[in-house]
Amino acid sequence: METILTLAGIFALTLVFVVGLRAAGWSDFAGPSTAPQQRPVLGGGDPQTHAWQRFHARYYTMTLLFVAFEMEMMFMYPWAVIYVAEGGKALAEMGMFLAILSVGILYGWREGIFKWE
Amino acid sequence: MGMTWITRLAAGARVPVFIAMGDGAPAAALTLSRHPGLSVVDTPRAASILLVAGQMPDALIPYLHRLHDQLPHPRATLLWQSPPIPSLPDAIAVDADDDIGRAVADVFAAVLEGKRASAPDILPDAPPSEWRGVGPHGQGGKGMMGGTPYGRPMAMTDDDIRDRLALDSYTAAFGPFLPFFPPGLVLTLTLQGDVIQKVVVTHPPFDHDGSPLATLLNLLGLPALATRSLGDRADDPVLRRLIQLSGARFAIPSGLGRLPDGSDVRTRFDRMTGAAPDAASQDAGDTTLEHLLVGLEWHAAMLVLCSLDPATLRDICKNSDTGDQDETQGESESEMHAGHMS
Amino acid sequence: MTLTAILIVAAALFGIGLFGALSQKSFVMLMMGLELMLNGTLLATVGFWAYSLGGLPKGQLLAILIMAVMAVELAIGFALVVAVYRKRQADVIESIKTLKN
Amino acid sequence: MTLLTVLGMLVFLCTSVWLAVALDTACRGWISGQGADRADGPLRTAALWLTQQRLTTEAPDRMNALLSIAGYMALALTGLALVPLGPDTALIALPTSVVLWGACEALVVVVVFLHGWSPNAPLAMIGAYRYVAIGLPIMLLSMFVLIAAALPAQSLDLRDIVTSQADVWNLIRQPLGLPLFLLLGLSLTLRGPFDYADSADLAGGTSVEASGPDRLGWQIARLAMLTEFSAMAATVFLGGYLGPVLPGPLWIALKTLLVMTLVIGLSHLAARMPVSRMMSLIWMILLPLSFADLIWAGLVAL
Amino acid sequence: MTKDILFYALSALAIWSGWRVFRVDSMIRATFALMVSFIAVGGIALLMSADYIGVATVFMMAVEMMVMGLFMVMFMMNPAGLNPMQMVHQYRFSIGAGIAAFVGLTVAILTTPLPDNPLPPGGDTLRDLGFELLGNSMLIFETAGVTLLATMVGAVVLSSASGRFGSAGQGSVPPGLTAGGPPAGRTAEDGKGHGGHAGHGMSMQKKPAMQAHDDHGKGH
Repeated sequence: METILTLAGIFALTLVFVVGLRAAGWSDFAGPSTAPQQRPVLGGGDPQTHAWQRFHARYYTMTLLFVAFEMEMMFMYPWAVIYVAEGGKALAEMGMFLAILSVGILYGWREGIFKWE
Repeated sequence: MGMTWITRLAAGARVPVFIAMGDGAPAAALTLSRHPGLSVVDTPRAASILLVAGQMPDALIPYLHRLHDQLPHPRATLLWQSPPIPSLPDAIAVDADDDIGRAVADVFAAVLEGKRASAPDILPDAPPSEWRGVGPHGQGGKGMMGGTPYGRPMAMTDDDIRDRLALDSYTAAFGPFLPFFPPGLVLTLTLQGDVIQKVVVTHPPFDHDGSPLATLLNLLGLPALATRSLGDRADDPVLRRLIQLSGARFAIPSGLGRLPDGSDVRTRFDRMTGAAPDAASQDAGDTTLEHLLVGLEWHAAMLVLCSLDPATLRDICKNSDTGDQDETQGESESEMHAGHMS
Repeated sequence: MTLTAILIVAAALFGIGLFGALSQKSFVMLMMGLELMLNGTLLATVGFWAYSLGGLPKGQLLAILIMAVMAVELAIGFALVVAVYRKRQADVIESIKTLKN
Repeated sequence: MTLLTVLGMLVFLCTSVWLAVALDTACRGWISGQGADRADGPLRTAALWLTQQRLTTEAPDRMNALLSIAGYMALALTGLALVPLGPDTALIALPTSVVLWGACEALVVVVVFLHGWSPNAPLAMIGAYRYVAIGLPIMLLSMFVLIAAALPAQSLDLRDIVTSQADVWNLIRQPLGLPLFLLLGLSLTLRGPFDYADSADLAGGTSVEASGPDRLGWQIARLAMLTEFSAMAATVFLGGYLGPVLPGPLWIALKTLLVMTLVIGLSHLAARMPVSRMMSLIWMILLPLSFADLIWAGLVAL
Repeated sequence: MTKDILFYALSALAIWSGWRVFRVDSMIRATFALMVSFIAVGGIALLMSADYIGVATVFMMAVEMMVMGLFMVMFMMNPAGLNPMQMVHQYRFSIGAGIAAFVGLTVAILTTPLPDNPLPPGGDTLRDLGFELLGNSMLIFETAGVTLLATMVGAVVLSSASGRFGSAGQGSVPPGLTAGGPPAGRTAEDGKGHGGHAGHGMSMQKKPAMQAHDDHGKGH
């Protein structure tokens, strides 16, 4: 409970701080941006379309692999706590688990998913 | 308006300067980042002073206007060794032999204290195209992708040369005032994600040497070494050692940007740092920018662009598609552009 | 804060998720609905674990498995979306129905 | 007591943000042979940003622009609140604080992405997407390294991890740990060879469009994150508040500054490679290294 | 008391942000609204002293929603919601189903006697979970590993551009709008013919597909 209150407090504090930076009125020029000021920075060039688009993230396959691989963390945290108590058995178990998942990474690498598609 | 404590404090800051390189810019413009009172910034959004160094050809004046308006207020423009530009009546002229640091600091203080009005916009305050129109929300067209919401159309799908997943493409003129672009060069690039799909040379680079090693080091994320490389010590052993240590050579993929003479970005980088003997001159052959850049990811493409020596780059640009060589494409390109702007 | 209140919140999340999953035409939005339904399930599981199973470790394991299901659903779902888009250049559900030809 | 701790931490945060800028400019000045800035330089630049106009772009996502800056800062503060200052003094005392810090790391990727997404500008977008490509896989390294640190402590509580280092620091126990962890730090704080979000080849990347107060907020958040990361590294690898003679909080402050200097120096001296190359490097070389680190730590702990 | 207030606040946040997922135009906002919903649920779990599950939910979901955001932006038209979005079908039916599910579940909850066996205070739930994983539920644990491996392989096979069966590009020719007609959505080449109206030509090309969406959208 204290954790949640602290976290909420921290977020509120930073939000107030950033809004305060913007609204403190220290600038004599705090007006809204004009249309030419709003143009995106391209070194003087002008774009034909909005930048928001169906953006081709070249590493999309990697992210899918990552989501599956990262799930293993959920099992690893509780494992870490009892590792010393369980000893060698725990090491073997987790070694096997990681070995299984590493096969997935190797497969992905062989298929070339860590390159820009 | 006036001097509050905060403006007084701000007036003592390093002056953030954005440099717009023109033709025949003074050699000192390249080493300005070594000036103790100035900080040369990457983006106009962070600058207070726009420094136009050298003469600006007419073709680049519209680009200069757009750049000028992108600076936040308070702002001012200095013309350094440049003939007056009629559309910039407020700009302050600085001669070749004046102390540029002094001149910039004076203008900066004057603007900040309110003694000098912040430079007004040049371009009219209107969205890039009319957009109150047909749609129920005034987006100017029917459907989800139609019209010109907020004054610009939305990107449309295009074929992808790399993995054939046809997503949206983004076309824009990049440069000439990007800090890592060779001075004067404007490229109309079509990007899909961060991969370049199409290159058109809209304006060739100036006949101007630039500082390719510093730019390359900056691109490799080594700004401090870049500044050091601009120093007056011709053969700096510490610099060479630090570059070696940084793994810059390893950071450049081998075989990137290969020219007919067999040199790639890595060997050209070696020549610049003095790790390899200087070749007499690069031979561009009939290489085009299309050959060099298309299919590359942004960072790699910029490394290729900045590794070329200026004369070679100009040759390559002459070989390349300049927008009007290919009649139909150039036309549709520019008309499409005009269509959106009108 | 009682088990009943927690379960009602979980039911609300499930209901919204069901609405989303049924109403959205886009495959990716449909997956959001599914995730929201699983979110409700997750909440209910943790609620049961804390209030009526006396902290049985299997309850926590079930919660982890729900998250694993989400991860698998997400990875395979999006891989399918990519595959379908390559074929059809569309991501709406109707286009999957005609994938056969 | 809690109030005192909070005030003390805020004072420390302000000081170390200042020191970070000073160290950064000094380092840059030293390497570039240009000389250092004046001591009040950072404050004056901050004042300048406050007096500048805050620009927005065409149709920006205003809500996310605000939330990304505040969120990045909040994550830094959260991490700092997790750091134990004494045997029983941590602002957030949670038995799973290592996992909570992992959540902060994951959310950093989200807020940096949002920072690049919200201005609706091409260079910022490329920066945002690049950061995701690196920020996601590099998180795995830190997870393995932190789990390896949790093994001898038999707990996911940072307080227990500190006490488990009474005899020997984790720096010695898992020699690969700190180097791998520092790489993550460079990525979290958007620095040096891992500066894929705000890099120079995008004219500033995600912050290319930030001006005035927003630029100030983002820079403060980055430096706060640097402080937070250094404090975390000091806690996990350098024994945290443990140390002779001096009081605990002073030890952690000193160790934090030490790690900070290391991170800043590293960021100026290592080159950045194209993002796809780095992605392969993380998955194929650094990740197996972190496996090796975990196995090493596991064998030592038995 | 504080705990109750926190619980209701977090519940309201979870439900509200869950609802926003389907009401906002921007895909990025929708994705991260869903993330907020997950974080709120994680917070509630933390209130119930599920220290591990609560925090781990935030951790996992932040990552998953980031990935989801990438794909949302990749594959949705108008990903930022610059034009208003409505891509729904069977709208009324879905609302009905959602409400019915909620009411049905609520009635079931209210009428069923729930066993009351609260978590014993002071237990180390994380250790319990660890022993469970390496003890009774070891099979589940290893099965999960194999399932995740299968997921990884499946995801790579389905989405990778260059598979063992040749380039996926061969399959990327879009279908015709009419049987045997020219491919749809190929705008780059087609657009040229329209000269000055190339920009609008593109939207014209897209129209048939969009019209279909609009027709369905009117149902709402």
